Amino acid sequence: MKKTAFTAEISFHRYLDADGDASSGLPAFATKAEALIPLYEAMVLTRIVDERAVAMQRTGRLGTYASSLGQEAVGVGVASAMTEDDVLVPGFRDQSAQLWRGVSIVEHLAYWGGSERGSNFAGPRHDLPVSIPVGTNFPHAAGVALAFKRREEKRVAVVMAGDGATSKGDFYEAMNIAGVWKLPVVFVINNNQWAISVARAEQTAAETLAQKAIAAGIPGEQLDGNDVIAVWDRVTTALDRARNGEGPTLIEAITYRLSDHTTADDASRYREDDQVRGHWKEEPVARLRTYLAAQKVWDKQKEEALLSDCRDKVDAAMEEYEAMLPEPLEAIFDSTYAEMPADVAAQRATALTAAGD
Amino acid sequence: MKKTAFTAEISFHRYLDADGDASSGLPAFATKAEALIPLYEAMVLTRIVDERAVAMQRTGRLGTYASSLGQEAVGVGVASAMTEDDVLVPGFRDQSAQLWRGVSIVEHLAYWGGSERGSNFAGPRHDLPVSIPVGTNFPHAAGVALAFKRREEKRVAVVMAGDGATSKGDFYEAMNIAGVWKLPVVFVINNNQWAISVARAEQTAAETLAQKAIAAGIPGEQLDGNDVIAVWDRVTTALDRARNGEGPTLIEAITYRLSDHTTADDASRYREDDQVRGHWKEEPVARLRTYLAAQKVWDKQKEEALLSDCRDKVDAAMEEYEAMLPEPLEAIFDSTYAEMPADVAAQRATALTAAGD
Amino acid sequence: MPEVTLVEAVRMALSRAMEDDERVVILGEDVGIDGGVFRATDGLIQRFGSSRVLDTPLSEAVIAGVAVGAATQDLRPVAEIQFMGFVYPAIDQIVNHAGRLRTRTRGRLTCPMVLRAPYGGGIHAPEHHSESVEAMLTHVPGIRVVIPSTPAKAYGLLLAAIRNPDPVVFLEPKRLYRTGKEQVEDNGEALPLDKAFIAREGSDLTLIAWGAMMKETLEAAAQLAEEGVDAEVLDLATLKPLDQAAILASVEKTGRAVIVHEAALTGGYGGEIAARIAEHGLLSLIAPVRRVTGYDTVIPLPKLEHHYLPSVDRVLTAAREVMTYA
Amino acid sequence: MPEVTLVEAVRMALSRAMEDDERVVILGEDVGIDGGVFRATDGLIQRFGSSRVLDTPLSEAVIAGVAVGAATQDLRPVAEIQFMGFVYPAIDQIVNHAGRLRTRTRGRLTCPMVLRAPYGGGIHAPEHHSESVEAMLTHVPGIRVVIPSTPAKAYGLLLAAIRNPDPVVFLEPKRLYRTGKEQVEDNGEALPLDKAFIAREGSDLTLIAWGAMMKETLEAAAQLAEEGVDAEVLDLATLKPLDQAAILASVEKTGRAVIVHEAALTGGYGGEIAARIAEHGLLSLIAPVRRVTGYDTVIPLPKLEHHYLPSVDRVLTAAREVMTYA
Ligand SMILES: Cc1ncc(C[n+]2csc(CCOP(=O)(O)OP(=O)(O)O)c2C)c(N)n1
Ligand SMILES: Cc1ncc(C[n+]2csc(CCOP(=O)(O)OP(=O)(O)O)c2C)c(N)n1
Ligand SMILES: [Mg+2]
Ligand SMILES: [Mg+2]
Repeated sequence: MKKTAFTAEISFHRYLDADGDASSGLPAFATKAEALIPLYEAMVLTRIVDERAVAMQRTGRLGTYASSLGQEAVGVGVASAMTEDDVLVPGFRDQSAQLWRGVSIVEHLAYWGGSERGSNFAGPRHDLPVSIPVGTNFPHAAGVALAFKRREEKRVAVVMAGDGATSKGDFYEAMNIAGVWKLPVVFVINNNQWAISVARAEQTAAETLAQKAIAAGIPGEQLDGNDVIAVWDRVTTALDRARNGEGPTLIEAITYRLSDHTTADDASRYREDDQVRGHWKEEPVARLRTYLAAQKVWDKQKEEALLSDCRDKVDAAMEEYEAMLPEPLEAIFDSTYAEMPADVAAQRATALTAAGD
Repeated sequence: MKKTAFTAEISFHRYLDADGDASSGLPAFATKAEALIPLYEAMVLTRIVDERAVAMQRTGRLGTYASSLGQEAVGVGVASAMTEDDVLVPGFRDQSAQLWRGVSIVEHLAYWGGSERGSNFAGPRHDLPVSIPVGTNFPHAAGVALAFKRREEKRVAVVMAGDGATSKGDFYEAMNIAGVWKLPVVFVINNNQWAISVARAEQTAAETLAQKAIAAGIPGEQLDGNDVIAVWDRVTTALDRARNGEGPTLIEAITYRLSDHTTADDASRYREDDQVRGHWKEEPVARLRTYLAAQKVWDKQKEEALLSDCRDKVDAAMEEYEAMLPEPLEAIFDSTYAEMPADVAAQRATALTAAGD
Repeated sequence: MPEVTLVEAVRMALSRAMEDDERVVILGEDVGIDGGVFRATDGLIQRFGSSRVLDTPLSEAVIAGVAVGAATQDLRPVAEIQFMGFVYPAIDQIVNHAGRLRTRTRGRLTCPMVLRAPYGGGIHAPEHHSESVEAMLTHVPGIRVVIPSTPAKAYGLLLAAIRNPDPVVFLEPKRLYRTGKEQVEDNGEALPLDKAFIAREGSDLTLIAWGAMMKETLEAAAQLAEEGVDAEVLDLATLKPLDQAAILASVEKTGRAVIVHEAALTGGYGGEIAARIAEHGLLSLIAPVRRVTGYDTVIPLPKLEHHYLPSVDRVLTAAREVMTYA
Repeated sequence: MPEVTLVEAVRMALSRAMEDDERVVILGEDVGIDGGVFRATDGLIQRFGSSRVLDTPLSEAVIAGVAVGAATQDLRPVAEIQFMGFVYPAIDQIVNHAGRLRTRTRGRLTCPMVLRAPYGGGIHAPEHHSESVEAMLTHVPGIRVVIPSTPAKAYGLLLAAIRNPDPVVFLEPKRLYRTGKEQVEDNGEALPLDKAFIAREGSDLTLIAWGAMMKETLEAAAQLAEEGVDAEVLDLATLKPLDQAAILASVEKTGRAVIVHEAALTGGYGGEIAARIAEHGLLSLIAPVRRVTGYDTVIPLPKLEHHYLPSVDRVLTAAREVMTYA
């Protein structure tokens, strides 16, 4: 005897296509085109921040840096759908979400410039800082959500990571526990097709990353991550589900990493320029601009004003960043523990002596 | 725009139902009922080994022991479908498979009696030993399969574990790498409904465990693990696929843990006797006996002969086990490294002195 | 005052902490209806409900990671790893997150969590159920590592661990879970998390141990007393941060030190202690610092395990030997 | 004889091993077409094909576990962990399987694998890219832990590691990957995996270091020579098994020891070394054994990192201080 034990389906969502055409319909929030302008502005700001940061790295003023070029719609769509009370659990390429939520450009630069102060940000104080060890932030989101659930707060944890991160056991274990405990979490995967040099198809035989949700018995879906409207809309739905006690959702946002992996990488070693050029035609900023222009809420003048405003902001931030006084070396020791153990205190003294203080 | 990105279906397989009825059809190998007798005998042998081992533990002659009561069909079905050249990567409740493949009862008792010699078994020398840290054996199977693939050998790695093990990241990571590298592995999950006190429904929100294969983009299916014919048949198909270079398969065999988790456990703390009694009606040995009897290839006399033969075998093994001379304490040191480092040699001398040698 | 075993004292502390602080939640494998495989959490789910006592799926990495995440948002998770041999998948979260959160956010976020695990050998357990790898954890900045050796210490130290604003790894000597009882008052009083205890005062040599090995060490001290040797016995209790002052004070008095632990010698925590003495107490040393430890081999299965674990005799041999120096 | 950097020497050894032995395969993240993020495997996939140089998915646990499984079936896997800060998920397999397989099967199965990882700070890297937790691994029975400090040692030790019938963790000082060149002949000659090297002979004090810290240590020794102090410098190279004899022989000669490592002090491998001296070399000691190490804090991000890593000055301070004892 053979029977069907289970069936599943994964859907794909898009409103705004690569040509900026939204004629297949829009969700309510986006029907007034003006509503999209803040999202557009945030995407442009992120792009300029990234551009400058890469330039700063090249001239030795910043450490290794991971640009989000071409993936700005994911973070902006996610963050704009969240409330301030929700908690963002970012990866290392989610500056667009962090900036939207209130992390300042200076803080962002400070972090990538090599100072822990960048993670002591004024943005939502309850948000988690950048997480470098890939995949390790998924369980945090489940833990954050557990706190919300325990206190019966209508808040949601949103965790972001890349396609590579979906290969880590942490991803699966976190989805699984969130599923069985019905935790208010949204898992957002920025599938930018590359994990450094490892292409999406070498990362997993799964046809979609969204279907990995099926392993945890939770809903999963795929969307065009270059369409900020789709991101906003589907994340909003997932947040609502989570807030209503219906549990977690996995969202796979399909994008493309238009830049090198980081400033330490040279992508020409492992991928063809042609492929990259092809994907430039789908990038999120231009398509939204095309749409806004077609809707007559955006024009060249506004664009120029925005660009110059963004550049000013970034210039000011860069200046502030470069003017930051170094932390005293005591900072290495002072927040290791709430109460400084004798050993640490002794070592602090040694370090001060060694530094000639 | 919304479209379907992916669909999946998980099937469930059974030939022999709980009443020993196979009227819905049988695979070719099982049409001659005699062919099933060796499987039946192996299941009975395992049951008697377990029964005696539990009794030995109760009287202090064995360590903590994990009976496979009610799950004998899984290991027997799996092992009988494999070739000797294949490699078994067992968990800690897969004695039925190990015994079939050639691990002796004495070796099995030696291991659970607390001697490493039990893992130096005469059975297939290339098989892996029992793996206690749950989930850690999944990656080994992928590694074993990598060796086969590298050498273009038509051999398969078969890894066994429980429902609880499917919650470990290792399970997912191993399926994922096996999927993307198309490795010759069969993943067999004995879903006995419990991971110590944690019921299957608390382990994951996934409706089936078989669907977890979808996360790795590999085929998964469910079968009645109390039906040794279904186990044999579906594992054979999966082995064929693997041997033909078509990659891994996940098989979920549904059983029930009729015993306590181990001799250290008291299942009455967390589950109702009623539930257990209900599952006794589905256990694998009785249903196969019923079928064989109905097919006129088995009768009371044969049953009694088998039981007494199994008891003799186990008695002899117990005697041999109890007569085993202890290993010299040097054994602690002698196979830690191929070449003994000076430190270990010095410590070996210390230990010998301490023991008064 | 109730007479309790060590595991009962653990349970008493957990109950008390949950009673006192709503933010305390317990999570781990089989901690709920089963009460933990050693019954350390027995009755807690009945008393505090399944929103505070959570059976997890079988996934140590996520147990630790969930605890980290929850701790950042004002819960006080007490996570259980069923046996120390299964702690390895949790180490990533302990090193890369738990121990770092405070300093990497310059105090913005903190990680007040406890990771409990029974550790050690001597209970004739299956493979992988007898490990003591406390040394690996003592190397991790930002955390505390605590090992009680008596019911009273288990109670007071576990309360302290749960109340501590930083992550604490709390390792319980499962061999001593039920071997002795002691009067422990459930008075909510915590013990300090940076102090070693003098378990026996003496003047001739210092024996330093912790956890399960306190048993053999104290027995050895009693035997030495009969031989006219007056051993001081230090129970480290909190391994990290190390109470260096207590060690040095004792060695200054006695001039001789023997360190006892059941973990393998090389890279074991005895090395750290001996190093502290060699660095800061050298001038008071009369004799070489000896370590009586498990060997640099895998801890054997039960049939040979007794040869591996430091015995009273091995402690005595080392103690007598250092006494030959004068 | 080619002049090569340390990372080139690693690549040379990998090529040679693959050339010599069909069973050698390389696996890890970005080891294929990218040639590794530090280019340690550059060109190997072109030369040996994608069935022997395997890009893995991003999963450290399975990288280690696959290596274990493959090693049991007569492959010789060389697995790469991209940075040591990401090694933690692999530790479960190293401790619970790689180091145990031989002894737990009484020699039936073995685990001839190498786990390579770049380690250490000083390259202004992002968070989690500067760790050196070699001490955690030195505590694991059944494995070897090796850290080269020069191109020639990288070549000879890595060849030895790959040929060794037991698991070897091979940690590469990434700070030295390209800082200097040395003539290294690709002659297939391995170096011993249980010997320390005398990097500089001397008679007044013994400086003990390994890996990247050899740089500061040798610089300190040169400076000390100018001050009339003749330091012997030991490069441990193989941390486990420890070449205790070499350490004791040197300390016997000099009477003074300073140990240098960049990992945190507490639970660092310096403790083990100091303990060996305190146990077996006490009578030759003229001065306390000093450790110059990273602090018991998280290694800071680049802006403060230089305060954390032991400097030549800190080594000098310790050396001069021990020289005050006579
Ligand atoms: C656990 C871990 N392993 C390896 C690395 C090194 N590393 C940094 S980013 C990266 C690739 C990540 O790919 P993906 O998840 O797709 O994110 P993306 O970089 O594309 O945003 C790797 C391997 C890491 N940071 N963490
Ligand atoms: C990694 C790990 N964590 C915890 C344990 C303790 N433990 C032993 S068996 C078991 C439950 C296993 O359940 P399952 O995988 O369903 O196998 P079953 O016992 O039902 O055969 C647990 C938690 C372990 N052995 N390994
Ligand atoms: Mg990516
Ligand atoms: Mg089970």
